[in-house]
Amino acid sequence: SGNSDNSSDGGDGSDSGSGSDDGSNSIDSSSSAPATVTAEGSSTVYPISNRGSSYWNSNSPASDGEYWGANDESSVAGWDQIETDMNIADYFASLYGFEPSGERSNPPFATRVALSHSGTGCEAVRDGLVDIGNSSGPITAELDISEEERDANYVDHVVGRDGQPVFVSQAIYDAGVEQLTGEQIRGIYQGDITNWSEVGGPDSEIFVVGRAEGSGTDTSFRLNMLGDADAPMDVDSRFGQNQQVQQVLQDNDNAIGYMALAFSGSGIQAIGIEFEGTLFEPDADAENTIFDSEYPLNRDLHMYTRINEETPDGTDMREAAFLNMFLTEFGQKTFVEDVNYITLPTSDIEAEREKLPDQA
Amino acid sequence: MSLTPKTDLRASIERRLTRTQEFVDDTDPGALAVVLVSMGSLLAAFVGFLLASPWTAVPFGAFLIATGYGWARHQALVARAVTFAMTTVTLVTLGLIVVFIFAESIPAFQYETASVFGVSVPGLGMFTQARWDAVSEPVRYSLLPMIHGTVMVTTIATLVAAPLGVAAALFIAEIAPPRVRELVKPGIEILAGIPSIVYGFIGFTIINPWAGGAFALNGGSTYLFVGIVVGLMALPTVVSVAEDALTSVPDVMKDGSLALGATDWQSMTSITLPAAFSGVSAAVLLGVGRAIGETMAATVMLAGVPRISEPLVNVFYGYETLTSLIARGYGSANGVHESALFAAGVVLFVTVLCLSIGSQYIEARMRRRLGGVE
Amino acid sequence: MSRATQTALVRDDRTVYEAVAGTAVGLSGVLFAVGLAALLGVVAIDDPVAGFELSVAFGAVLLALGAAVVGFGVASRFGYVDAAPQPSAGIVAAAAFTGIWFAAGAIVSGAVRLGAGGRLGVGVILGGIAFAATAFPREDVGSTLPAGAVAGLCGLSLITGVVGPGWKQVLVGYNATLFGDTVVPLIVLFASLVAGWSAAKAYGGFGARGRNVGAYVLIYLVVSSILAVLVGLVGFVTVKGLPGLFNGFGVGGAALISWPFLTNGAGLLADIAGVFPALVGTVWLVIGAVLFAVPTGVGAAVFLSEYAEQGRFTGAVEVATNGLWSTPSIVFGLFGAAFLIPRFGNQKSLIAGMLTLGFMLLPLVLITSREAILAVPDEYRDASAALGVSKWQTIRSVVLPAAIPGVTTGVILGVGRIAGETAPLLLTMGGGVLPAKSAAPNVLGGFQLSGSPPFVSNPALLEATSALPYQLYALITAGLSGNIQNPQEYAWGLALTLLLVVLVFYAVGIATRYYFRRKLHQ
Amino acid sequence: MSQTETEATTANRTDSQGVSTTAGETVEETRPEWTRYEAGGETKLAVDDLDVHYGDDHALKGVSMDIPEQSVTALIGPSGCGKSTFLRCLNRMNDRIRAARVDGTVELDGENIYQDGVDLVELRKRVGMVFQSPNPFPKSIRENVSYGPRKHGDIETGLLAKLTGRAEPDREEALVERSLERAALWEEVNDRLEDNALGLSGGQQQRLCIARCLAVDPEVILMDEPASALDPIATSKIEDLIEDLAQDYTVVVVTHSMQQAARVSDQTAVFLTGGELVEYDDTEEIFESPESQRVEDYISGTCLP
Amino acid sequence: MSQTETEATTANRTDSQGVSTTAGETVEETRPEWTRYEAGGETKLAVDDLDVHYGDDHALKGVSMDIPEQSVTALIGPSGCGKSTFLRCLNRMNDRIRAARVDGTVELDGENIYQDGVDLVELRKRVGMVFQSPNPFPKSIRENVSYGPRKHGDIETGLLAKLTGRAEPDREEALVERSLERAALWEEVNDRLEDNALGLSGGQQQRLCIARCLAVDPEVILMDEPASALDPIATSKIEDLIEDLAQDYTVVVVTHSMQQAARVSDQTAVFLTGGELVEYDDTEEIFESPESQRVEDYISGTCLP
Ligand SMILES: Nc1ncnc2c1ncn2[C@@H]1O[C@H](COP(=O)(O)OP(=O)(O)OP(=O)(O)O)[C@@H](O)[C@H]1O
Ligand SMILES: Nc1ncnc2c1ncn2[C@@H]1O[C@H](COP(=O)(O)OP(=O)(O)OP(=O)(O)O)[C@@H](O)[C@H]1O
Ligand SMILES: [Mg+2]
Ligand SMILES: [Mg+2]
Repeated sequence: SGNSDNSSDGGDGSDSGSGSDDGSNSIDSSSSAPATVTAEGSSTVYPISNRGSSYWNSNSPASDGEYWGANDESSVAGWDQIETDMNIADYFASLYGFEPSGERSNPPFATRVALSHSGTGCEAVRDGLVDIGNSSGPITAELDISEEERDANYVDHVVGRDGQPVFVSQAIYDAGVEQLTGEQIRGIYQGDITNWSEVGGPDSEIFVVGRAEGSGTDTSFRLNMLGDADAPMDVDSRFGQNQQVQQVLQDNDNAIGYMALAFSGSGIQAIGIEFEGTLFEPDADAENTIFDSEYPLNRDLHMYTRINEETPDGTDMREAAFLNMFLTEFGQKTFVEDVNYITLPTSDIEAEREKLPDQA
Repeated sequence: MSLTPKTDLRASIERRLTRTQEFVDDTDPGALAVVLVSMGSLLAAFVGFLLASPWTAVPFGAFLIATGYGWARHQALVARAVTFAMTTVTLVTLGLIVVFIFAESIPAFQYETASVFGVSVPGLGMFTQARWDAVSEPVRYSLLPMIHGTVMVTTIATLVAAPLGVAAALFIAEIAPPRVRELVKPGIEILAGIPSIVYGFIGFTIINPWAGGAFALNGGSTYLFVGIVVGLMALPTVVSVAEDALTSVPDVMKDGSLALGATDWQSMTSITLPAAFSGVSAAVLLGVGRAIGETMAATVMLAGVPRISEPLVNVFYGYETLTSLIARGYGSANGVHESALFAAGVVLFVTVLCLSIGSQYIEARMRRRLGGVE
Repeated sequence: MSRATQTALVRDDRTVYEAVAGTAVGLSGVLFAVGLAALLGVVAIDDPVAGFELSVAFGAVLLALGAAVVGFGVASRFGYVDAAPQPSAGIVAAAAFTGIWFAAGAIVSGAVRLGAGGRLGVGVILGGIAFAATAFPREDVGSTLPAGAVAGLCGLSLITGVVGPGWKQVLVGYNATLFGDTVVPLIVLFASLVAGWSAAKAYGGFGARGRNVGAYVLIYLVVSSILAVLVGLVGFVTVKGLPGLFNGFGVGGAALISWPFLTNGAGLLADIAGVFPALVGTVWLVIGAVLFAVPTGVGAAVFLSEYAEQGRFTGAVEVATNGLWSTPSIVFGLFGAAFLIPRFGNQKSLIAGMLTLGFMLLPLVLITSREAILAVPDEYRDASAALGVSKWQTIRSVVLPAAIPGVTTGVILGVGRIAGETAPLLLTMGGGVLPAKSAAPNVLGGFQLSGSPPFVSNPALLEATSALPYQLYALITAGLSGNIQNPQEYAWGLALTLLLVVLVFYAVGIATRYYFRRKLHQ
Repeated sequence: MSQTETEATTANRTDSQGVSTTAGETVEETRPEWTRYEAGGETKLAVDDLDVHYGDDHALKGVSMDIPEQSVTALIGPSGCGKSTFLRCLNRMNDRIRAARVDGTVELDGENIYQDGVDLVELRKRVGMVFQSPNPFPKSIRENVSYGPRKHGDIETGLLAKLTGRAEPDREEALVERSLERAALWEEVNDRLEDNALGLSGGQQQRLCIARCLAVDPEVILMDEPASALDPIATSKIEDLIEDLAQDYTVVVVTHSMQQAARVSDQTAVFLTGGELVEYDDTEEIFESPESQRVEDYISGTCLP
Repeated sequence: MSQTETEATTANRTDSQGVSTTAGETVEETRPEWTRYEAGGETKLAVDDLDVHYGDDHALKGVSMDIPEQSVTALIGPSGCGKSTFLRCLNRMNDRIRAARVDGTVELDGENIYQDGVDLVELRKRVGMVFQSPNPFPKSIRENVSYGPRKHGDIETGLLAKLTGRAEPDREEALVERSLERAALWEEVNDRLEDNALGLSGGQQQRLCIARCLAVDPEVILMDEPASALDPIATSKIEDLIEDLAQDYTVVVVTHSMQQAARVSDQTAVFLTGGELVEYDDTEEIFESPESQRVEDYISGTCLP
């Protein structure tokens, strides 16, 4: 791999990757080094955010070719639009006026992402505990605030989309259930349909899997699929996180479940869903796909920042430098598409970049 | 009749007062001052911490300094004061647990107020209907499904842990040859060390899928296997406490039986077990307490849906226990929902505390009874 | 006072009867073990054995065992052998067989589609017969006939294939199905237990001695099963975890030992993902909890056993500590979440985890220290007092040193227990799923002084931090969406690391206790 | 711990201080003939060359001795000389002590109880034992007495026996009465047979233990300092009882009191420190004209002149 | 438990069986003059009308007695008569027993040790005590001996003392040697002072306890059956030592052995059951011509004629 010359432990930034104290230790920054950017929240946004943070903290040089830049064998996606000889974090930080460090694993400032839930992330950014609140649902729903309040206090950075496909166990898929209508799914999740034979499958009970009550995914599924964020549901099992849902769908041969797109894997199959006559297929090459923004289960993945006295724009330079990384072709490809989420269309990227302060 | 205890009380208070007076008179005023400063600042630090004051560090620093100084100059008195403070910390901890989890659970209890005979009783609704739904209307926080789950898991766990545990305790205390005993005893103790999340990991990745297939279940979460796993976890507690009780039966009693030509088994069942009966039941109670409070295996193995299995004794489906409800829900819950989790904590805490006090009572009775033999 | 039965003082050397009975006991043991293996899927019940399916072979052996057991009883009844049966097998055996045969009756009649009433009726009839057969005849018949019949019935059902591979029974209403694959081993386990017990009684010549042997056989089976489970569990985790744990392990080279799994994080650039941050987190957790709980617990123990007058106060503290000891860990977690988190920056943090675990450790330390201090002989205290040494001096120089072994053992075992705790951390400490090496808390370097309250701060203590048990939980729930090559291997490696950390604490604790005990007794 | 000092005593002490202590002035050899004693009756227990080790500790050294039927044999000697060890060898209660190793033979009615295949239960039925401190079971007086016979199936009680009509309450009643009477306790407890035995006084408890032992109808009764925990009145009752029992049973009694040995026993065996049997003879002989100087010292030495 | 039986003994027993037991035939009154004894030397400890209750139990009844300086006073009497209780009153070790209540006065060099404000630490430094069974601390021999002086700050050791140059290893060395020599133990242990004291034999341990007591340099030494756990050789060493100590110290020793009392003590006090001091006189007087019949019975009665 790209860092074979490093001893295995030096590689992941043993010395100065992050930790609020590390900034002050780093060689060429003064004592007033920028603080670590912290983020927390939704497990759905976590893969994007965490991967971005890892890349940032690694501060790989442009000669790496695997994580950043290009070499003889490979170059990262979107590299042709960037073309710099700076390290990755150095480059994006310098766009907002930070001194590059020039060292691997030593970004101009560090980033850190914690995993919890959308609601927790929103609360944390509200209370000023973190810089960025990750949320898979709109903050208005999570914190129960009005849109005016939102606009007055938060800036909503959308970095990608989740298609939230519906999955079934491989055996069910093989038995012919390759698509369901919205009605049928609603029936299954509200306990009206309990046997696969009722929807053209084998004669076996349906094992209905949901996400934890109050999780962003659960809320948006109720909202988008069942019509109301408070819609009643009747499931056989609920799991706190996406991974468990995936595992259980694999372990059982009669299960149906929904989860973030990022968690598709072997042993489970995403199915097509027909809404009002339109069939959205999981296949990216199909006419209508679950990646389309028309797909009802499609939702934005947010990174909220807080407006306060110091940052009337809502986003300071550090946050902007970090967020901007996601809003490049490189970022969309590496942090969004590679973890199986839906990238933003170019126009949306432009709109999102507009929300950031001007580059230096 | 009511006079005697009162005078007793007054006398004891008076005695204590005079003793305090004497103590103050006898003690070096410097030492007394240091101790007063030290204890006062500790109290202030505690109050500051309770109020979440940023100034807490100041009295705490004062406490450290006063105590350090006192330790150098008046060690005996300071040591006494500090150890007393530490004793208080233990009591205060229990008190704080009670206060905080009760306080946090109040909104849920209020929300679930139900009336009986025209009197509205807060929290009654949690036990009189069976619906838990924190999202869709009507939002209800019944604890019954979780109590049912806890009872199921605990019952199965007890069925596993009690007979096996008592048998193993008998084996260790009475039957095993010394060599074997020296292997088995630490072995079973080590069993207590296996972290519950490791059990949970095995349960979730191995047992659940297997159970789903082996019994053609709709899913793989079962009270049966959660109960068995939890029973395994409670087993070492039962074994070690029961073994203590069995070995505390005086050898002369067992010898007496054997010398009459009774077999070992007869001596165990007719003499040792009856004599140690209280201790053994205390062991089982403690094991039950362990099982009730076991969290992680239940959390990762159960389905996480607050529902009562049908029929009630259906062990092939496992939905939710009090512990798993808290572990799973905490974080994504807020408002009354979060408060309801604390209410579940209150139910757990009170139940286990009762079991603990019960087993202590039983053990104390046994000690008294065996003590009477001598 | 004439002796009712005069038995020989010396039992003859092994008779044929005893030899056969002994063989039957052994056979039951083997059957039990193979049945267990079949239940765990080590062997399949349709595996061929000498041309038959395993389940048929099981049936044949069971049938033979049943016949043998009945034979033992009959042989004894008609006086062919030297045995000392009592007039009855006893109320316990009678109740047990009543229950067994009631259940058997209900199940069998259920299989032939009788209604609930019919099933109850058949059950009651069979149970009644079993009761009579056990209770009324002499012990040798009473404890063999019903047992032999159980084994025989089970054997027959297996031989004839009434129950066997491919058999299934839907449990109506329970939404579950029983399959031969699980039921056959269960039948074998059960029948071999019953037959083994009965044969053991016969081996012991019935009577008091026979009961002794019978009970011992059962207890030995139970204990060996427990040990088998223990060894199986630890062995299983070890086998699954070793590849992950030793991934990239090497001796020699730049560092003397390179053990990437333990020294790496799971960050982007790590060749081999490791658990370093969680390991460090666990270490700090333990240190924090010990720093809080040990002085407090030992101090309180000293006060309670040396200063306080034994009375209501000490009684209350005792009840409180025992209550705290058995309080579920998740309740401690709730408490930490409600009490500590708002006081430490309103977010999950290392120090909240430390203190929560400290609260859990406190009662354990207190209880063991108190025991250790009370175990210090009063002679030492008297001797010291008689030399004119003050109370505190005595405590410090005589009592505490003598109590140290007990305290140490208690602390180590307690630490083992909290090191594996997950539930409180879930609510109070959080942490990353796959933290990079840089996420390891730097507590020592983190202290900062400032001119404004609270004057001292340490960000490392105030951050969410990962620990081994929490990371394992997070892996189960949140998954392995990192750049980890072999996620399963990583997870099992983590489980093994956690298990080893905890077991090492336990082993050291137990060894310390043995060491001190031995030292004391020589 | 005082091993070395004790040895030193035996080896060096040449000059007695006028008051003779346990160890004699000069170490005498032990003559085999001193222990060869022909008792009147049949030999009930024949002990031959019995050695007992506790780990490395040699507690009994080659003891041989024949105990006659229907008589009282007293075992005396200083503390730690192995009296209890010897007694416990006679019904193999030493098997319960893990460190103990027994070599040699003990024959009960001509059958070696240390051979393979000995049924310990049967042995202990025939050789009963009463312990130093009374150890009744925490059950009623009646249950204490009927415990042995019940366990041996000699009398049946309980629900099942009642159901099958095999219960013999009368037989049990009779047995309990007979045993308690034999142990001189019936008078005192006949009105409270259902009371817990732990409520009895020490002396009554000890007699209850004897009754419990008698109920099993043993042939030999071993008693290890049966009166040491009792006050004088209770002691004298027990002593009377022992003399009485010798009419039917073979009684072996360990005692630390010379008077007791002198009063109740027919023959006396003297053990001395180190686990040797030094002298064994008619009780009168032993107390009046012991052969061995050490025994004489021991007997007189335990008292001020 | 045998309470009632014991009372019965005292009340009913009119006919002694030739062996007199603890309780005399008829209860005699106690005459005060029997205990009024004028010793030769100065009075070190003056006990006046001492009463001790354990809860409701009246363990010592109005005991008055003057203990002379630099002599050995023996306390004898049957078990439970209050000898230990009396002894523990002399350095207020009874304060450590919660149930105990002490009335009366004990004067040490004319100062009442039961008045308010008495410094117990100081008192116990001056009145040392040696217990029935040896109880060395589980520390090295040296540490055992220097324990008292160290705690009193008489010698300073330890890191801090070393750092500040106040450590006095030589003084400690000398003190340890002196104390051990005085206790007749130096010879035996001087080559292994750093060994754990628990590795010593019982007799050595007891002498170590005496040395530990001497190291504090008390004026009075109380000993409660100091040799009862020891074998004869060790006992005689301790006895020699006691006689020797009386040259410098005032020794009060409880013993259950008449011989011991006769051998080592200058004066003897006899307590009898019930907590009375019955007779107190020169040892020879007591053993040869006791005034009280009960004392005579007691002294001769503990033995077979
Ligand atoms: N369970 C045991 N383990 C090891 N050594 C033992 C054990 N029981 C006795 N001994 C040793 O065997 C020797 C004989 O002990 P035994 O109890 O037989 O003496 P005894 O004559 O009954 O003394 P006493 O009169 O004090 O009861 C002693 O040295 C004793 O220390
Ligand atoms: N700690 C105590 N609590 C209650 N009663 C006590 C206590 N110590 C002694 N006694 C009682 O006080 C009385 C005198 O006891 P003490 O120990 O002084 O007798 P003693 O003469 O030393 O006997 P021995 O020779 O057996 O040592 C006894 O009746 C005893 O039961
Ligand atoms: Mg003995
Ligand atoms: Mg005494």
